[in-house]
Amino acid sequence: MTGQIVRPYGDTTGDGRVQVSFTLPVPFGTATERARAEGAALQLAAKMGLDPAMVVHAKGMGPDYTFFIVYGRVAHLVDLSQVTVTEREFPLLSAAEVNLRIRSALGRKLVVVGACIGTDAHTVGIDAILNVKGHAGEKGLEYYREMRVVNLGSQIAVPELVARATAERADAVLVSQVVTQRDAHLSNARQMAAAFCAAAGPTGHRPLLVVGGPRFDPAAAASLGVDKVFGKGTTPGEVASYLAAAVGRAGAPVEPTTDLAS
Amino acid sequence: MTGQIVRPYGDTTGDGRVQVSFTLPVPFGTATERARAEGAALQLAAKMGLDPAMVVHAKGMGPDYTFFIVYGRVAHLVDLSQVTVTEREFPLLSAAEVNLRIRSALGRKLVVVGACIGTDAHTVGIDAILNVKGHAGEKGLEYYREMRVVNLGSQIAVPELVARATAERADAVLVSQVVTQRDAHLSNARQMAAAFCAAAGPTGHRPLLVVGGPRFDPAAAASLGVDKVFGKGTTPGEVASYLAAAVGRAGAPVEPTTDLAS
Amino acid sequence: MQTRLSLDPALVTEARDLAARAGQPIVDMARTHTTTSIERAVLRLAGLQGADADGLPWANRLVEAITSATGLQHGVALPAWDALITGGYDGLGQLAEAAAEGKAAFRIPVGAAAAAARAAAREALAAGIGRIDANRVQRQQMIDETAEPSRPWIYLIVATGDIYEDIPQAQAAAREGADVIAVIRSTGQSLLDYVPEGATREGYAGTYATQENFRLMRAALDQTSREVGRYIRLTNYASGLCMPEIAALAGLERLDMMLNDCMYGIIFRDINPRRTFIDQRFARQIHARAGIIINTGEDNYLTTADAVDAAHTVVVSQLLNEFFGKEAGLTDGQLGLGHAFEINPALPDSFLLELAHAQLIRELFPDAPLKYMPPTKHMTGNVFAGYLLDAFFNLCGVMTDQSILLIGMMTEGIHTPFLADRDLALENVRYVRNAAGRLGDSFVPAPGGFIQQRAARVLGDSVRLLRRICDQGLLTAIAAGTFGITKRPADAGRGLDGVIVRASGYFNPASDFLETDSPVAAEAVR
Amino acid sequence: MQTRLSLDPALVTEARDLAARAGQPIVDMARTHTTTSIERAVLRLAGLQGADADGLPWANRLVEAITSATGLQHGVALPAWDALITGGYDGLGQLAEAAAEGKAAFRIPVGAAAAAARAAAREALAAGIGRIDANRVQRQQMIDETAEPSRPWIYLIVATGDIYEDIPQAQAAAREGADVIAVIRSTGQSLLDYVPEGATREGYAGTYATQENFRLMRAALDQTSREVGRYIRLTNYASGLCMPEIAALAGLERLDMMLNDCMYGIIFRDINPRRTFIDQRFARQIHARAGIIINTGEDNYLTTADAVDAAHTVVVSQLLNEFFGKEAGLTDGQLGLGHAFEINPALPDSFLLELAHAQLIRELFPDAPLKYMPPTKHMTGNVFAGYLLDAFFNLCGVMTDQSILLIGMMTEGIHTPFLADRDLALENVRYVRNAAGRLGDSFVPAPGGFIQQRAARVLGDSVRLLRRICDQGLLTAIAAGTFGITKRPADAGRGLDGVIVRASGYFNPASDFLETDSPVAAEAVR
Ligand code: B12
Ligand code: B12
Ligand SMILES: Cc1ncc(COP(=O)(O)O)c(C=O)c1O
Ligand SMILES: Cc1ncc(COP(=O)(O)O)c(C=O)c1O
Repeated sequence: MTGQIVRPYGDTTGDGRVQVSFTLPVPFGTATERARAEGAALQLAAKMGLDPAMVVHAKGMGPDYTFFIVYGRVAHLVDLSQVTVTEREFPLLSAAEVNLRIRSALGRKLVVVGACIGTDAHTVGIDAILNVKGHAGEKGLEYYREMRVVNLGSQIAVPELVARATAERADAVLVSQVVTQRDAHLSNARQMAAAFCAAAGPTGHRPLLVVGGPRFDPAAAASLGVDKVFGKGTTPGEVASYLAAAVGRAGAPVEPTTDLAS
Repeated sequence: MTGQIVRPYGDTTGDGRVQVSFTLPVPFGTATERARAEGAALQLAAKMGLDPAMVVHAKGMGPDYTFFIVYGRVAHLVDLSQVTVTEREFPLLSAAEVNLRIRSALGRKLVVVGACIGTDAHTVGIDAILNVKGHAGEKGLEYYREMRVVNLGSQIAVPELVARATAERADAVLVSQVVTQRDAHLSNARQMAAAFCAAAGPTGHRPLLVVGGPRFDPAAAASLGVDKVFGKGTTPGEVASYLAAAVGRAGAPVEPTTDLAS
Repeated sequence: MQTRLSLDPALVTEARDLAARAGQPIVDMARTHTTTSIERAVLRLAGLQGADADGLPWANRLVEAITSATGLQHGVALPAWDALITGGYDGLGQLAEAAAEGKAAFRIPVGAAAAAARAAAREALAAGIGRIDANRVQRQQMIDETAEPSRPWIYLIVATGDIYEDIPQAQAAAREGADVIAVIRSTGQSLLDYVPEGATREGYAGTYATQENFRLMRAALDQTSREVGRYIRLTNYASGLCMPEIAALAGLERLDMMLNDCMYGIIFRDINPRRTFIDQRFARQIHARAGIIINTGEDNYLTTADAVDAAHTVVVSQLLNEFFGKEAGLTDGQLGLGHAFEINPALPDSFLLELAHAQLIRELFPDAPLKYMPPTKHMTGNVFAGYLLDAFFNLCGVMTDQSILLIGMMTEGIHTPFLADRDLALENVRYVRNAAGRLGDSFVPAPGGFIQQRAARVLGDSVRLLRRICDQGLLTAIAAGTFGITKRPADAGRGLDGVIVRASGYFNPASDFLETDSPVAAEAVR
Repeated sequence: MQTRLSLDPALVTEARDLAARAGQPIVDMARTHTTTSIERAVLRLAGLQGADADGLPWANRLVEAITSATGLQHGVALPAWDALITGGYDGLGQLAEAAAEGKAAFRIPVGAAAAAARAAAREALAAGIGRIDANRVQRQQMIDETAEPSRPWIYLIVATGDIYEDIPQAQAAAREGADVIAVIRSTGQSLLDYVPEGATREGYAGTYATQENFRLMRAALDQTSREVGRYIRLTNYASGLCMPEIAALAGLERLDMMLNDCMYGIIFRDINPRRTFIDQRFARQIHARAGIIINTGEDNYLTTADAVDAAHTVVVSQLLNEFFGKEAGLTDGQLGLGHAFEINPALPDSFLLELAHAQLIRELFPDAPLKYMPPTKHMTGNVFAGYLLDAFFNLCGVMTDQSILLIGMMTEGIHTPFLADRDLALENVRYVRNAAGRLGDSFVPAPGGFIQQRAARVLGDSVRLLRRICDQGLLTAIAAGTFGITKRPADAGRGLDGVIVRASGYFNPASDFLETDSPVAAEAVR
């Protein structure tokens, strides 16, 4: 085993121990049902690669479901050399640097329009990025002298967002999505991207599209049709730096891009 | 999906949701390390069949390890028709029936020798089976008129156990193993079985060998070289019924067997 | 209830007086206005059900038609029943269909025609109110037949989006110990200006509140109540643009508790403040009649504001909710004032601070069935830490004699609850209640010590804030971001176009019954 | 420490007097006997290290040789140092090798030869005791250099079986907040009649206690102590057949606490009662000198007996441990009396019962650094339930001012701790300590209420049991299964053959130093 190949660690290097819990729609009443339920749990554990696997807890929940906790050893190897880390493709800048970069690239303020779209009313995340108060000790985008921030708030329908962004001549549109049940965040993001695409018309010119929320995969920008995705724990400084890099690279006006290595 | 094929259930039928936690020997310090660690966790989750998978919690533990909690969906199907339930291969009897069966089969008391072997000092489990006081509301084997129980207690070396079992003319030897680290319970059980085998000599006659403990797989008797394995939550009545069936079937003297369907 | 804080009674009295002063102008506004949803609720109470082919309810269609024909300033009842009588329609449904097709004629009747319309309307409404009264009686019968759960009631949420997944999950939860089931609503519903129809399976992070979903769930829980020998209460949300209608449906389908706050929609759904205040008064009158316990939403403030800094805003809002609630006819026993365990767990002495807050509210509202909400904001993906925090919430709840405990989920930071999350959550509260339920007997905060000091400080801050609100007016205070640090000007937000100043001849037969406590059903409010 | 129980002081005094009466015959026995392990400990304190090719320590070989040659009734020192002087060996190691080959001659010297042997032995022992004294000074220096952790100390177990896995796990735990690290021993070690040698990697469910393992771990923790700015204590087990030797090694390698009970080996390892009582007195004398805090093992009784039924047996055993400990020179500050949170969590009011027990013990032993053990018996495979129960243990610990909290693992019912289990366990206790550490200030059991009644009852039962023990004798009581419902007759169990009646000329230079508190090192016991 080289340093690049690792296994889960319980209390001894290489022991491969993992914990798993799940519910199966199987009854856990009679002795036979219990044996069958545990067997079913072990079958699933085996399919997940646990060998040996130990059902350490099983509990019937009502007549039809059973909850299991399983510990076991997986033989899977984790090859660290195969982990693709999407390195931040832009440098982290101070507020002064961000402002400077925007001014020299645009010669005017960068216009940012933010919103929670669809029926999502979770504004704490987008406010953390936009409001002066900020997040994790960093001031929000409103604090940046060279940005003009229009925070539309929550529950903004996509057509309304497109209209306002156009009216404000937005350089960047920042959209938050927190509710993820039934993948609402993904479909809303795609719908938003499509609407801006449609609104752009033949020139294809549209604002930079940025989405964020705690359950987004930052690597999903392309699949959502947006320029950049921010996940949990994002700080305003990161977003500002990204925007500065995006305008800095292309010069005004902002061109959508997904490759901003600088 | 028929009733025989099920998937894990989070909050919607068929959603396939499972929870997994594990530690990887990877650092979680710098931003790059964190991204790499989460990537490693997702790689493992993918190998376990989680797709999509979400790292909902990651925490560095010291400079070298990271703990992860992951939720995700597995596509694995659980085929209930493939679950092999080892049905109890003997009927559950009352104490009176057990006594009757022993008397008619042996015409004398059944001699049971019990012990915690090796360095294991966990006697609560074997005492629960043997002592009059019993377990889960059932009296222990000492309570059965037609059994003579010799409880050797804990930390009994295998040679000593063989010697005492021979001296007592044991019909059945009941061994408990609770400590499982480094599979101590398995190697001790095998060692015990081998010793009785060796002591049996050419006739091959040896007492019935029964092992028990919370982490044994009841299906493992053959692989351990014993006649019967009892797992967590065993009650004395089950053990007594098993013993009665074993002697009842073969008549005296007891013949080792692994097939007691009655 | 034990008193443990030695609160200054003069300050408590002053706080209540200030709340009444701050609230009175709002009550005056509510008495002189109506809304589209109030008028639709009148029609629903009179039995109008169903929707057009696009799913728009007949109640909406009829109110729209009357709005264009006569305006709503006299209420919907006068023109509607006048049209019914003069047009010879076979009931409100037929009238609504005709109106939707533009075939019905409406006017504001006068004289004998008006008297006839009023009488017919009263008769129709008496049937609806009668059904609410009958449900109230039936609830009591069910309780007598099964049993009243002991306090604190264990309150659990189901939120699959699909009523047919919700039902078995709710039943499972009840079997494992839940006393109250709340069916969370789909994210978008509060902004809909109509109530969807029928059984629904397509909500996001919650299930649509519809009359049929109410009925299905109540029936399922009646069955489970009998099975477990305990009356399982059903809760939904009288909130959003259709607050009065949902309140009416809740009364008609024997729901038992309703989330119903005087300001939640304003702050967290950007619904117009006037619209909300007017709607909530009517909704509460129905709840009062139906014997429904309302749950207020002060807990939510602590998800956007800090639970220590903003502790007094919770108290102020509760005093306002109490004032508005009582004015609308609710008894103390129906005031499920909300608060929450939301202090940052990393803060030193956070649990002591929580105890101080929870005990303060307990002592300020000794007879209210307080609803205590679990940690949400500081719940992360670490489900073990979450399970622990929920246990301390449960402990705080039992130590300070809270009445209704909403049970926290260890996966709060991740997803809407899985079946197993709920089961584990119930194991958690069962342990705490069983093992430490009587710890309160030994909970004696030191005189002048940390806990008493903190409670006194929050009460003092509350009085100071109330004084300020009295000076500037409640609507101004809301516009300034006093609650949940969210600014909501009086003339912004959704639904203002549905607010109508009542004309002098305004007639609302439902209100008449509700305001005067007329004897449609004789059963006394318990 | 607050008093909360209004215990009857006369009953408390009576309990202590009875414990002294019950213990005195045992002390008399210990003063008149020695054991093979005590004699080996003398050699180890004099610097004898190493083992033969089979791994049997030279200390064992030498004691065996002397036993066959002269018997041990005069102690090992007289014949050993006499042989050293007369045989011209270059130290004990050479002598042991010669003895093992049967080449050394031994006798009981008399007159001048005896005096010479005694003097030489004293000199050799002075060096060993001096090293213990120096370690004690060094411990204090380390504490001054880093810091004394605040109480309760967080005590964690590592148990991989491999010292090289144990070390990083211990360091990780310390970084996350552990104040005390205990390296659990391999299952078999207590039955070995010798102490293994060297660094070991092959233990089962624990790591062998060896001098080298002690040294490696103490060095690693010194490094971590400096890193975290807090002195991390190291604990091991002076228990089993080699109790006196392990105690000596602990003193020599600057361990800080030792599990050392007067009866644990008897009840849970089937070691002969006389052997254990004689060994423990010598071991405690060394601990006293070394400034080591002992941890007693009453918690274990509650794994075989019921925690409610047998609560008084814990108190009785603690009073006996206190008596024996003080007689051996330990101060109150070194008496880490053990008890545990083991009541069935399904029992109503189980947490209140736990509070009553924990508070009772706190008030009975106000100056002892009580060691409080987490739930083990009722921990199942449900790790969430386990995490919750551990939290309530932590809470009980802080509410009743326990001194040392052994941190429970959510996986207690499954396996020896994983790295992450320990980390999560530390998060648990950190939350409880930080959030509710001062809840004790508001913990005032009602006079005559449930908690006070329960405490009084347990104290009463303890006095009754002590009276019975005084009547029948402690050894008889043990034989009858009084502790841990396990019967251990005085003449059964392992190691009785290693018990020797002292002859009148018995000489033990270590005991001489220890009993008389001779001034090898002048530093005062703190
Ligand atoms: C606060 C809160 C609320 C508040 C919201 C108040 C407000 N004005 O925002 C209230 C109480 C109103 C509320 C209501 C509901 N909530 Co809510 N709520 C939460 C809670 C407790 C915290 C969310 C939060 O504020 N996090 C703090 C912020 C700072 O973090 P963040 O959002 O992740 O943002 C960061 C990053 O993600 C990123 N980011 C986020 N957005 C963006 C955008 C851009 C452009 C960028 C660059 C970055 C970025 O940067 C931020 C800073 O680092 C979570 C549970 C939890 N502990 O997470 C549930 C939760 C989000 N709510 C949930 C639900 C279901 C609801 C309801 C729908 C329930 C109902 N049916 O009634 C309602 C309705 C709301 C609606 N219509 O959307 C679910 C969502 C489940 C899911 N995964 O789908 C959660 C997870 C709770 C649960 N487990 O059920 N909620
Ligand atoms: C009680 C206990 C002790 C007591 C034992 C007292 C005694 N006289 O038995 C004391 C305190 C002495 C103790 C000590 C140690 N313990 Co211990 N102990 C436990 C504990 C808390 C409960 C075990 C128990 O009594 N269960 C109750 C009985 C009734 O259940 P059971 O054993 O499963 O038995 C049932 C079935 O399995 C079956 N069964 C069992 N045996 C047999 C035999 C037959 C023939 C049959 C038919 C059926 C049968 O029937 C029984 C009734 O249903 C567990 C943790 C836990 N919660 O499980 C740790 C645990 C077993 N101990 C453990 C360890 C490591 C130790 C030590 C080795 C630690 C150390 N290094 O010092 C020591 C040393 C003991 C030794 N040399 O073996 C580990 C084992 C880890 C592992 N999986 O390998 C555990 C799991 C704790 C942990 N997580 O670390 N322990
Ligand atoms: C008081 C109150 N009303 C209503 C709701 C539900 O919101 P909606 O009206 O969007 O369904 C909540 C959510 O928790 C609430 O606390
Ligand atoms: C007091 C006491 N001594 C010793 C031990 C350890 O046992 P052993 O001596 O077998 O290592 C324990 C185990 O928990 C204990 O509690």
